Amino acid sequence: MSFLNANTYYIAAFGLIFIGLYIVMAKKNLVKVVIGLSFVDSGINLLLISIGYIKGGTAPIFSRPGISPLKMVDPIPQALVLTAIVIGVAVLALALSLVVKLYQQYGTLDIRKIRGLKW
Amino acid sequence: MRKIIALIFLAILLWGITKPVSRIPFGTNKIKVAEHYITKDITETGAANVVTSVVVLYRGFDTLGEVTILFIAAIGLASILYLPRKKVSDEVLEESSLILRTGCRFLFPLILLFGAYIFVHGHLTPGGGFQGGAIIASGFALIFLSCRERVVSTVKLGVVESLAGMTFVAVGLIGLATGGYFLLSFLPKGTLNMLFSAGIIPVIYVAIGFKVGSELAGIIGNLMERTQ
Amino acid sequence: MVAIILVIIMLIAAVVAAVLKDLLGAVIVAALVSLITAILFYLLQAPDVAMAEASIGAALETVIFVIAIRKTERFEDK
Amino acid sequence: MSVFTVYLIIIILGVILCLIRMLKGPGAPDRVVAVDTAATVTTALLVLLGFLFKRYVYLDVSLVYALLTFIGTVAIARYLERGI
Repeated sequence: MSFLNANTYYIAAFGLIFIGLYIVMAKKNLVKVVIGLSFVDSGINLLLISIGYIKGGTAPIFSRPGISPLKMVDPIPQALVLTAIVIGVAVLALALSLVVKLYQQYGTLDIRKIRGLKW
Repeated sequence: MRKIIALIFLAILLWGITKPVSRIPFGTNKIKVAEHYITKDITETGAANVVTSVVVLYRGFDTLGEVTILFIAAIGLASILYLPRKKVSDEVLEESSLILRTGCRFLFPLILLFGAYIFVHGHLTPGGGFQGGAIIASGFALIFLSCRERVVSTVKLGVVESLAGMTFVAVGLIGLATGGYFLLSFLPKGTLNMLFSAGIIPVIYVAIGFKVGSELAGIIGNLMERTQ
Repeated sequence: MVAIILVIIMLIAAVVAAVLKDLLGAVIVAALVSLITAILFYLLQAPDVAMAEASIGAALETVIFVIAIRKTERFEDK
Repeated sequence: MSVFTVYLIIIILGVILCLIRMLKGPGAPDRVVAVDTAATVTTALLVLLGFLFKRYVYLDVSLVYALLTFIGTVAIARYLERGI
């Protein structure tokens, strides 16, 4: 129980990454593969933010006087993840447009029936 | 067979990854760079939100690159989905109901106003250009879903996007001309926690908000209309 | 304690999204995963990131996936 | 056991009930309703946590949730009635 308490966010991040990778490798439907990619994306963002967390800290915003700068969490992973999320949705839309074009070409979403994607 | 191979691969990956991650304890202070940003932020930039000053000033080149990636993704999607301009939809679509139509017309300006509030106040409260742009694009997605006849012209979106990108680069170049390096904060810093403060941060974040909003709205419009 | 329960709910939802044959249902469950991820960001004292994840995951991702399913097909055949 | 603990327990119970409906739900409309209800309940959770952290600037995040979560529901409903 103490292990679970200490590592909750790491377990969440790695759980999402591994479930996403399993979907990418084992599923045969292309839209589902893209859903798995979005899970991997969320998991990596969660891992970065949880590495930057400091126990007892608060958000790095000087919104009212009296907030000590020594009790703040790390702002750099937040700044990186902030842009990565918006980039992620644009790349996801690009992948889905490729999926739509593949469906118009081959008439199926099953990667076993598309020549060149089978493994 | 694929599932077994995938599980074996994931087990090897898990075995390899637990060792380095167990060296990183959760919840302790680790990085020295952040201390400089947090303690010197008010005197150097004048923004109340440290994340904003890291995104716009300390790592402004990084943000310029990310905006460029977003632009390239939008261009790639538009060129993949390119169709010659002709009427292709032979399928009859269901009209949206009166309640949805009226509600969307009422909510669309409010969502735009809220997105503008988020990116104008980016240096004071949580939020900023990326979040505000995403909220504005959500408002356009609502219009695309409910009122199909009110099409947003892609030419206007392109003009807004280009002007916003040029504003970003131009503000950076003015800093280069006056002070000696790109993205120098040449405007006065003002007092903390006021709307007109923090130098060039609000200008650049408003530009990023317009750029992200028009790009994501263009992506959704292309996905919905360029394919049959 | 709240975080542990939310993490368990999130992982269950991710497994359900992997198992479902109905792609529309998988997209809906992925929206729930994104929602709980935003709450975890909020618990980790990162309100900026939580706002980005909320505004992206609540509306835009679901809309993009639904448009893609509309252009292709809904059920994952055996 | 303060009053906030009771609030947190009630909200978590609401999310768990939504999860059960989402697991059982035979069709897509049941799952849509479950996720929409979960979004509404977790908006209350965000407001409560912002009050517990004593940072009132956090309330903007819950405002985003309250304003935007219905768009995904509208998208799926329009798909189900063959609108888009």
